[in-house]
Amino acid sequence: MTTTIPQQPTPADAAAGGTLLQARGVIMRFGGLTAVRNVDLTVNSGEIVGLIGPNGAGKTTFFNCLTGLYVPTEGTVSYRGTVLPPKPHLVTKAGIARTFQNIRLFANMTVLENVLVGRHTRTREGLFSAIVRGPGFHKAERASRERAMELLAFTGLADKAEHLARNLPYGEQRKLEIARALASEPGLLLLDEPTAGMNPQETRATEELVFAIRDQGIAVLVIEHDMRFIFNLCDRVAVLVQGEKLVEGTSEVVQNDERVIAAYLGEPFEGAPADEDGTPAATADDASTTSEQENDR
Amino acid sequence: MTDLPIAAAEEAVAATATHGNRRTAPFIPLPLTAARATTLAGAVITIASTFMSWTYTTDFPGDLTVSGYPGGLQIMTLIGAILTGVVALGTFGLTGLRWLTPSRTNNGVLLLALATLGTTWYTVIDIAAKLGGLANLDPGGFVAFIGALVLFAGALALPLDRHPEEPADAEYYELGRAEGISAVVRGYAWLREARLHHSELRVPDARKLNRWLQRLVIVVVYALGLKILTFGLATDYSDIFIGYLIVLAVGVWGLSAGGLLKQFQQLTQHNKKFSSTVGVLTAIAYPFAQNNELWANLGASVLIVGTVALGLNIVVGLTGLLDLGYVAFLGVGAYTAALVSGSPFSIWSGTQFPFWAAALAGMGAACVFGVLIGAPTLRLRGDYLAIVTLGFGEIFRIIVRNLDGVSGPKVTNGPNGIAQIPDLSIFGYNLGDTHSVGSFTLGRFANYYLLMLVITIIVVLVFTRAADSRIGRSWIAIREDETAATAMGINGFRVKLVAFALGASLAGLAGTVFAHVTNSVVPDPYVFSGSVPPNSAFLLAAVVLGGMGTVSGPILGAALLYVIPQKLSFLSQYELFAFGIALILIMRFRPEGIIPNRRRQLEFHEDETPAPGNRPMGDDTVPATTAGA
Amino acid sequence: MRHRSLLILTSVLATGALTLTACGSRSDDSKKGGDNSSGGSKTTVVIGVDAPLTGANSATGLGIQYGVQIAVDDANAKNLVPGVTFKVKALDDKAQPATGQTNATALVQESDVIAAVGPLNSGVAQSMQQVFESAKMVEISPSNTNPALTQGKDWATGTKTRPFTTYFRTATTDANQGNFAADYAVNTLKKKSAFVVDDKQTYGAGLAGIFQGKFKSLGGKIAGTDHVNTGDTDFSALVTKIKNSHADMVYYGGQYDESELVTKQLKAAGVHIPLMGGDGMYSDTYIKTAGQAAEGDLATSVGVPVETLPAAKTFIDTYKSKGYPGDYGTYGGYSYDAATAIIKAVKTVMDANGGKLPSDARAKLVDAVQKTDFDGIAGHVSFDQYGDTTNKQLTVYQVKGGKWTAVKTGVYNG
Amino acid sequence: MHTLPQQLANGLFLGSMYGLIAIGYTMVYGIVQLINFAHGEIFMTGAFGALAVYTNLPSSMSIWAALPLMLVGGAIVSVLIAVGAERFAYRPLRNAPRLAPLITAIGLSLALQQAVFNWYPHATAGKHFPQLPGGPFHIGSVDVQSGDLFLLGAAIVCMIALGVFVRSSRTGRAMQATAQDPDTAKLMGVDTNRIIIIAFAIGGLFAAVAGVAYGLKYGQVKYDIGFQAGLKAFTAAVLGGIGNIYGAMLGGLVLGIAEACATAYIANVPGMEQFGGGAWAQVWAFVLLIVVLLVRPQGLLGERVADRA
Repeated sequence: MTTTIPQQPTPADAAAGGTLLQARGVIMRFGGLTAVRNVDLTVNSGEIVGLIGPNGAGKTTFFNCLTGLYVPTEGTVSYRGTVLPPKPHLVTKAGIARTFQNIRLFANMTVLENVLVGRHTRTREGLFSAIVRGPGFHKAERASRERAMELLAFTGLADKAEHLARNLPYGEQRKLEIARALASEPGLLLLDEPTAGMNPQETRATEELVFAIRDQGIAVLVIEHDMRFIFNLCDRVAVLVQGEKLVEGTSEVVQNDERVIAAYLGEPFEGAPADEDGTPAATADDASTTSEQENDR
Repeated sequence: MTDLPIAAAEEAVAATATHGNRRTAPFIPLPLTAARATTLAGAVITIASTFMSWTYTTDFPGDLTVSGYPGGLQIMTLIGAILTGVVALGTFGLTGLRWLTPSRTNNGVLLLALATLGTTWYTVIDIAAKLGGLANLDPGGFVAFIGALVLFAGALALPLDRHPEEPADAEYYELGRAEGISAVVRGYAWLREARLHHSELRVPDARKLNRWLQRLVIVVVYALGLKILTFGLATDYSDIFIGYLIVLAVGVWGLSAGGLLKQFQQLTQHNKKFSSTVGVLTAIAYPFAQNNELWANLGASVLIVGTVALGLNIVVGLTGLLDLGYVAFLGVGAYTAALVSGSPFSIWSGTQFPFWAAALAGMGAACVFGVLIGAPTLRLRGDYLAIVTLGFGEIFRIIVRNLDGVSGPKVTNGPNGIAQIPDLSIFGYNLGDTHSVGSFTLGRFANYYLLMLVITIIVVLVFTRAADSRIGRSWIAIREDETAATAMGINGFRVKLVAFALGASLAGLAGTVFAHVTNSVVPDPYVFSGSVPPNSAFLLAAVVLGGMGTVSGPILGAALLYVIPQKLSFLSQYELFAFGIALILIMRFRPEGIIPNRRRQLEFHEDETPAPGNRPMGDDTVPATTAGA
Repeated sequence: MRHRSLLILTSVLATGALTLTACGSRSDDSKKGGDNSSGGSKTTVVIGVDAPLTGANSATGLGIQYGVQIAVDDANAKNLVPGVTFKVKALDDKAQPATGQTNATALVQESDVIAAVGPLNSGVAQSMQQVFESAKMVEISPSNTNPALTQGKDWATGTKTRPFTTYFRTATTDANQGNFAADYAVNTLKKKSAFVVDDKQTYGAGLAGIFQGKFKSLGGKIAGTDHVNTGDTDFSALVTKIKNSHADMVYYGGQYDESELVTKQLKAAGVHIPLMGGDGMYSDTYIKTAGQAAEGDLATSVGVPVETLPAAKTFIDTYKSKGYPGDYGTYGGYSYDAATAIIKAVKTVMDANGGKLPSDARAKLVDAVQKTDFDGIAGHVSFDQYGDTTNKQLTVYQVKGGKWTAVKTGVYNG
Repeated sequence: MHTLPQQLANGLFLGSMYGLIAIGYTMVYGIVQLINFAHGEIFMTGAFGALAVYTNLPSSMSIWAALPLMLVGGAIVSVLIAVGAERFAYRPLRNAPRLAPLITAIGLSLALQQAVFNWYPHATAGKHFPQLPGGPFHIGSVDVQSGDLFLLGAAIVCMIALGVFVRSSRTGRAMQATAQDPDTAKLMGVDTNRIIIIAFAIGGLFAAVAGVAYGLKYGQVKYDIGFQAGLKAFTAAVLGGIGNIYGAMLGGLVLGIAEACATAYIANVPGMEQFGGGAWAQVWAFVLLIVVLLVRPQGLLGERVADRA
C-alpha cells in the first residue's frame, strides 16, 4: 500500500517565483452572450493576486473557467506549464483548490470529516483497502487525520473538530472552507469572496490567515468586493469589467486608474459588498449575464 | 448508574417552570402529590384488574375469562402497568428505583401510561367489538378500562417537559388556506405546543459504572430483547400481537424519554467490542431459543431482506442515489447461484460450485450488471438514475422470462425458473438436514438462518468500514453537495459507480443464499412493488423506515415490515395501501426514520433547527455535470 | 449499594417478564384442553390450504380455499370419518414462492395439520415441494399444470422421473390440454394455419408450446408465434402481425386478463378468426369483458361439463348459497376433489390403525393418497405413478350467444 | 414490409397516449425538478373517474353524449388528486433533501393504486369501459379504430392548446420563466406556488384525457395500468428532453413507434430471430432510452441546462 505522505510545498518553490497559473485568451460564451472575453491572467508562486470588478463583471464565471466547472469556449488555462483538464476534480488534483462564494460545506459532516474529504486527492485508499483494513490503511488514515488536525489548528478550529459543520458560526464556516481547500495541498488557492458577510474583526483575521497561507508557499487568487481588503492584501490586482480585463497592476496603479473609478462609480451597489449576496443561487449568475447582455446592445 | 447526582430537575420542580427552550407544566392542573397518588393508584388498579376476568367467553383470543392469573392481552396490560408504576416510583424519587428515569422527567411515565392505556383500551374495545357489545365485558374489563384511564390522567397531571410556545407570528405553512383563520391557528399552535419535548436529555454518565456491571447490563438487555422478540413472534393472534406492539413501541419510546436508552447507548458505545459480540451471540442464540422452523424461516427471510436493504442503504443512504430497481440485483445473484448450484434445471446442471465460489459468482455477476447500468447513467443528473434503475428492474424480469430457448437463448429456463436447487453443504455440513447441537436441534431454516447471519455480519462490516473511510466520506460528500465534492478533487462519477456496484454486489451475495433457501428461482418475485418482499419498493421502504445511512435502521425496518404483515393477517388485503401511506407519512413527519442518523436528523429538520449564522445565498457555480459531460 | 439495587431490580424485571410469558403459554394450553373436553372424544384434523387469497390472483385462490372448505363441511356433516372433525387452515401465499414456502413451513410446523391443498401457481409449488417432502406431508395441487413438477425436467423427451413422492395434483398437465386442443382444432374445426401466442408464464408458455407441437404434427401450419407480457394492454402490433400472417385461428396460452383484450383488438381490426385457449380463460369474465368479440372463441377445460354431474351441481349451489367469495369455476372442483382425496385417505389410514390416527399419520397418508380411487365432482380421482391425476377427461367449450357452451367432451390418450 | 404503415400507425396511437401522460411529468419536473412518480396513477384514477361517471349515467344515453361528462368527471378526479398531492404531500417537502419527495411520490403511487384496487367496486380485475362505435376505418392500407382517432385528436388538441397557453398567456409565460429559473421568477414577482399548482393541474388534466382515451381504445381499465403507463411516459419525457413539452410528445411518439416496430420487425433482423416480438418490446424501449441517454443526455429536444442540485 503506497501512501502519499502529505508534503508541504517547499519554500524553494515559492521563492522561485515561477509562473504557477496562466490563463490565456479565456472566452466564455453562454448562447449568444459573452460573459468573459479574452482574459489573460498570470499568477506566480508566492503571490497574492486580487480579482475585482463590479457586479456581473464575470469574475465568478472566470473563476469557474479556471477550476474546470466551465469549459471555456476559447482559450487555455495552464498550471505549472501544463494545460488543465476541464474537470474540477482533476484541476484540484493538479494543485488548485478553491472556496465558494456561498459557503458549500458538507453541512452534515463533522468539521474534521470535511477536512478529511479535502484530503481526497492526496490519499489513495480504495474500497478494498477500507474493507480489509490492513496496516497501510490505518497508517494512511492516521496520517490524514494528523494533517487534518494540523490544518484545523492552523485555522483555529481544532477544538471544534467533532462539531457538525452546519453548527459552526458563519465566520468559522468560512475558515473551515479554507482549511478544507488547504487539505488538498494546493499550490494555488482560489478564494471567492472570503470576507463576504464578515464584520471588520473577522475580515482582519481572514487577512492574516491569507498572509499565513502565502507564507506557507501557497499562491492565492482572491475575488473580493471589499476594496480595502484587496488593496491591503494583494501584490497585484486585476480589474474585470463587463467580462474584460480593464487593468492589472499593483494596488497603487489600480487604485489610481481612472477607468476603474469610472467603472465603479457607474455601479450603484459598490460599497455595500454583502448586499448583493442576498440574491439566491442561480440568480447571481443569470442576473450578471443578463446585465451584460443589455450592456452589449 | 442509580441515583447519581442529578443536577437539574429534582423534587423542587415547580408546577410550572420554563427553562432553556422547554417548558415544564402538567396538562391537568392538580397538586403534585395528588397527581402522583393518582398515577400510582391507577397503576395498582390496572395491575389488579389483570387478575380478574375481563370477558365471560373463551371466544376472545387468549382466554381472558380466568380470574386469578392474567392471560393473553391481560399480560400486556400487566407489563405496561407494572413498568409504569415502577418507573413512576423511580421518578418520584423512591430510592433504589431512581435509576429507571435517569433524566428525571415525567415524560417517560406519561408515555408508559399511554402504552398501558393503549393496550388496555384496545383490548376492551376489541372485546366489545368482536363479541358484539359491551355486554360481553366482565367487571374486570371495566376495572381495567377505568384503571388505565386513571393512570393516564394521573400521568397527565405530572409536570411534563413540553415544547416551548411558538412565537405568535410563527407561520404554519402546512395549514394552507386555513392559515387565515385565527381559531384554527391558535388550536394548531396549542397542539404543537403540547408536543412533548425530550430531545435534550441530560442523563448521568452510565460509563462511570463498574466495568463488569456495564457488561452485565448489556448482556441482560440483549437477552431481554431476544426474549421480547421471541415472545412477540409466538403470539398466536393478531389481537395479542397488536397489544404487544402498542406496549413495545410506546414503552420503548417512554423508556427513551426517561433517558434509559441514552444511557444504554453510552454503555454500548463505551463497550463497543463487547456489545457487538453480545449482539452477535444473541442473534446466534435466536434459533436455539426456540425449536420452531417457522420462526427460523422468518428469521432467515428477515436477514435476507435486511441485508439487501443494508446494501441498498449504501446507494441510497450514504451516496444519495435513488435505485428503484434494486431487487433485480438480488435476482441476478439468485439466478447466478441457481445456475451453478447443480440443479437439474440449470443449463449447466452438471456444475456444482462450492458455496464460496457460488457466492463470489453471484456477487460478481451482480457487480457487472451494476456497472453496466451505472456507467451510462451515473454521469447524468441524479434523477435519471431513478428511471433507468426502475426500467432495469422491470426488464430484468422480462428478460429472464424470455431466456428459455423459445423466445430467446436458453439460459434461465424462462417462466418455469430453476427448480430443485439442492441444499448447500459447507464443510460437509448439509444445511438441508436437521442437526443436533447438544440438546438443541437445528432444522433446515435454522441452518440457513445461521448462514445468513454470517453474510449479514459481513455486509455490516463492509458497510461500517466503507462508510468510515476515504471512499465512504466521499460518498457522503457527494450526497451533501456534489459540486463542492468534485471541487475537493472527488471524481464524482467513479465514486458513485463504486457505491452503485458495491450495493449491487451485496444484493447479489444475499441473492445466492436466497436461491438456496427458497429451493427455486422464478422471475415473478422480482418486481417493483408487491405485497411480498423482496421487491424494490419494500427494500426502499425498509431503508427509509429504519433510517437512511444507518446500519441497524434498514435491518430493523426490514424486520418490522416483514413481521408485522405476517402477524396482522387481517391487514393483508390493505397491506400495500398501508405501505404507501406509511411512506408518505414517514417522509412528512419522521424522514430520518426510526433510528435517526445523527446527520440525517439535522438535515431533514432544517426548518426547525436553524443553523447559526446567516449564510448568504447566491450560487456561483454550476455542477460538474455541465462541464464534465 | 446502589449498584446492587440496580442488579436486583434488573433481575426482578427479567424474571418477571419471563414468568409472565410462561403464564401466557399456560393459559393458551388450558384453552386447547378446554376445546378437547367440550368436543368429546373427537380428534381435530386440519387440512392446510395455500393459495393467493389477496391480490390480483385472489379470485381464483379464494375458489380453492372455499372448494376445500365445502369438501370439509360435507365430510363433517356426513361424518365421513367417524371420530374426526376436519378443519381448514388457509394461508395466503400472494402468488409468491417465498411466501408459499413460509406457509408450507407453517403448515408442517403445526402438528394437527395432516396434509395440504395448493398452491395455485406452479412457480410457488416449486418452493413448497421440498418442504413437504422433508416433512413427509401430502400436498395436492388443484391447479398446477407444469409437467416438470411431477415428471421431472426431462418429461418432454419421455424420460419421466418423479422428483417428490408427496406431491400430487388433481389438475391435468398442460400436455393433455394442449394436445387435446390441437386435435380439436385440426380434426374438428379443420383449421389449417394457427398463430400461437403466449404470455411467458409457466402455464401459458407450456400450453402454447404443446399446442404448437401437436398442431404441426397433425399437419397444420404455424403461421407465426409471438409472446406478450402479462399486464400488457396494447396488442395492436401483434394484431397487425396476425392479420398479415393470414392464420385461420389464434391459439393463446395464458389467462383471460390478456386474451380478452387480444380477441377484442383482433376482431376490431376486422380479423374474424376464433381465438382458442386453455382453462385459464374458461371464465365468465372473459366473455363479459370481450363482449361480442368473444363470440366463437374456444377454450378447453378439464373434466366433463358440470351440468352433467349432479355432485358438481350441488357443489356450485352450496358455493353460491353460502355466499363465499372468489371464483369456483376454474379450480373449485379440483380443490373439492383434492380435499376429499385427503379425507378419504385419512379414513383409510385410521381404519388400518384400529380407528385411531397413528402417530406417523402424515407419512402413512402419502401411501393412502397414492391409492386414491373415487369419483369426484370433476371426474374420476386417482393418481398415477408420478402423482398426476389419471383423469384425462377434457371438454372443449365455445362462446355461443354470450355463454360458454360445451362442444366436445372426450378423453385424451396421448 | 407492407405492414409498415399499419405498424407506424399503431405506434403513433400508442405514442400519443404516452405523450399525453408524459406532459404531466415533464411540466412538473421542469418547474420543481420532481419526478412525480404518482403521475401514472393519476392517469389511472382519471380513467376510473370517467368510468364512475359513465356507470352512473342512464344506460339509454349514447356514448357521444356521455363522453363530455366522462371527460369532465375524469378530469375532476385527476386534477383534484394531482393538486392535492402537490399541496399536501410535496409542498411541505419542498426544501427537504431530494429523496424525500421522490419517496413520497412512490408511496402515493402505491396508495392510489391500492385504494382503487380495494375500494372501487369490483376493480380487482379489469373493468369494462365503453367504447366508441364505428370503425375500423380504412385510410389507405391502414386500419384505424374510432378510439384511436379520439386519442389522436385529443393529443393534437391538447398540444395546440398547451402551446398557445404557454406562449401567449401571462400565466403560461410565468410558467416558462419558472421552469427556466424558479428563483429569478420568484424575484420577478411570479407566484411560484400558483405556477406549480397549475403545472400539476394541467398534468392531471392531460392524464385524465389520456385515461379516458385509454379506456375508449382498449375497452377495459384496470387498477394497475398506471404503473406501466407511467413508466413508459416518464421514459418518453426523458427521451424527448425532460422539461420540454413538445419533447414529451415527440418522445412519446418515438417510444410508441419504437415499440410497435420492435414487436413487428426485430425478429426479421438476421441473428435476432429470438429477440423480437411483444415479449421483447419493453426491453428494446429500455435499450432505446439508454442509447439516447448515452448519445444525447439532454434528450431529443432538450437543452443542456444546469443541474440545480
